[in-house]
Amino acid sequence: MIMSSSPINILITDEPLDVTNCSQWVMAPESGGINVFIGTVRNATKGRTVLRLEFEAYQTMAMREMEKIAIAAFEQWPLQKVLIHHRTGVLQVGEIPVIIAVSAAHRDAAFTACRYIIDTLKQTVPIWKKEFFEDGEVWVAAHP
Amino acid sequence: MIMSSSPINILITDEPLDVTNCSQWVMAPESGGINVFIGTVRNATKGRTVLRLEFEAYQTMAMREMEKIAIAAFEQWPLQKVLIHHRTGVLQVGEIPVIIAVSAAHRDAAFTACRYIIDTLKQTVPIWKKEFFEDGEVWVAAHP
Amino acid sequence: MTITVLAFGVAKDIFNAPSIQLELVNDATVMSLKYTLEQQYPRLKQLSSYLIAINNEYALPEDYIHQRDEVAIIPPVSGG
Amino acid sequence: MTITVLAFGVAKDIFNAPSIQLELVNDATVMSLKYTLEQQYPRLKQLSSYLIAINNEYALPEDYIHQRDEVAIIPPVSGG
Repeated sequence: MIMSSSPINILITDEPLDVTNCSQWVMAPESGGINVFIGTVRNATKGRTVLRLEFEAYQTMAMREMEKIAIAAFEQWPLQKVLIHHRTGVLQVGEIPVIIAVSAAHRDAAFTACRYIIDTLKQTVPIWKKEFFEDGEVWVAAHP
Repeated sequence: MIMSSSPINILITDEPLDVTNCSQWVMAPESGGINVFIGTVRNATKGRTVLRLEFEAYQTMAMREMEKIAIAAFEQWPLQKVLIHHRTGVLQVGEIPVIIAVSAAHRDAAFTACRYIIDTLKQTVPIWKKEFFEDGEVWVAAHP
Repeated sequence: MTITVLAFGVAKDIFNAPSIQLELVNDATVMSLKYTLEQQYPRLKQLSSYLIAINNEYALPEDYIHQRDEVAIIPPVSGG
Repeated sequence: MTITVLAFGVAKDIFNAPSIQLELVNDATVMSLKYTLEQQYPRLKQLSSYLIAINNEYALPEDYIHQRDEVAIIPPVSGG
């Protein structure tokens, strides 16, 4: 994690993520709006029951890619603080793999940047998700 | 507040709002994404230092208008749960006047609906904000 | 008929009260209510705009006001 | 030269190991690395796509690989 004096807070951990900590970290007296995206493990995908997920990260590179995304967001919108936390390991239905929190003076920047960050994270950050079903398991997006 | 078996949770209160409670309330096993908007009291507006804010609501009508917005969101996007909490009374810089939380199977609906709800709330819900400056106070948007 | 008009935000300051009593003809419209209000409280005309709510719903200028309706003056909202 | 290739996700399953050793000519390109990998692990060709990272950065097909670089195979990501 980057020091809290930085406006960027990046974390990859196998511990549960904390929504309260994340939203409090991005709060600032100059901020009027905070947008938070919380990913949660869904109980089904394409109609199949999901039992649990497992997330694996290429830790060093994933941290760098997440930091790049945060910096790119600061370059595009007037933001106060950006937080990106991702969990690894086995997660049950309802648990939280990812939290993104963005504060800004105005809500438009907070919403737009938060959406940009999760969309870009899903495209570029080297983290992989395995879905466990009753009759097998599969690495998501691996095969056509 | 509407019963928790409802997918809609509306509240106007003079007690502090609770981000954790709000985000937990919208979580559902069928949800993959939660978007939360947290309004916070900013320390300045148009370059003037803000000391504190005061929010006043036409309580009965504001509850109805907030519920209308939640229902309209459900009609437009595939959502799981919608929560709209608004605080009234005197708020200091950094405190939270509004929390909106939306859960959905997919993040696109959660983001879009959350944005729609805060934008519409600011246009239609009978709640008024007074800004306190060092040299006076003003009801926001009252005069051209 | 006498109706009570609830006031919020800047309208409460203009009335110097959270509500006022107003004498109207039976089945007056929202338009005539606004005209009567502005005669008695000219500062209302300085608002950027304001609406009337009847029974917790935004009303149109041509809507009628009845004896026991809950009537409220809604200055430009600024919640959120 | 001998390089170590780190593997993640489905690539780890294909290698049946979190990393493998690979013999490459000096200053091989990413393109030639992928060719060599696919000769030894034909199942890689069944992936919808995969990229190579050198020293924690996505590499282009024409980039060179040097002796002590940290090389990793990056199957389609699915975090978030």
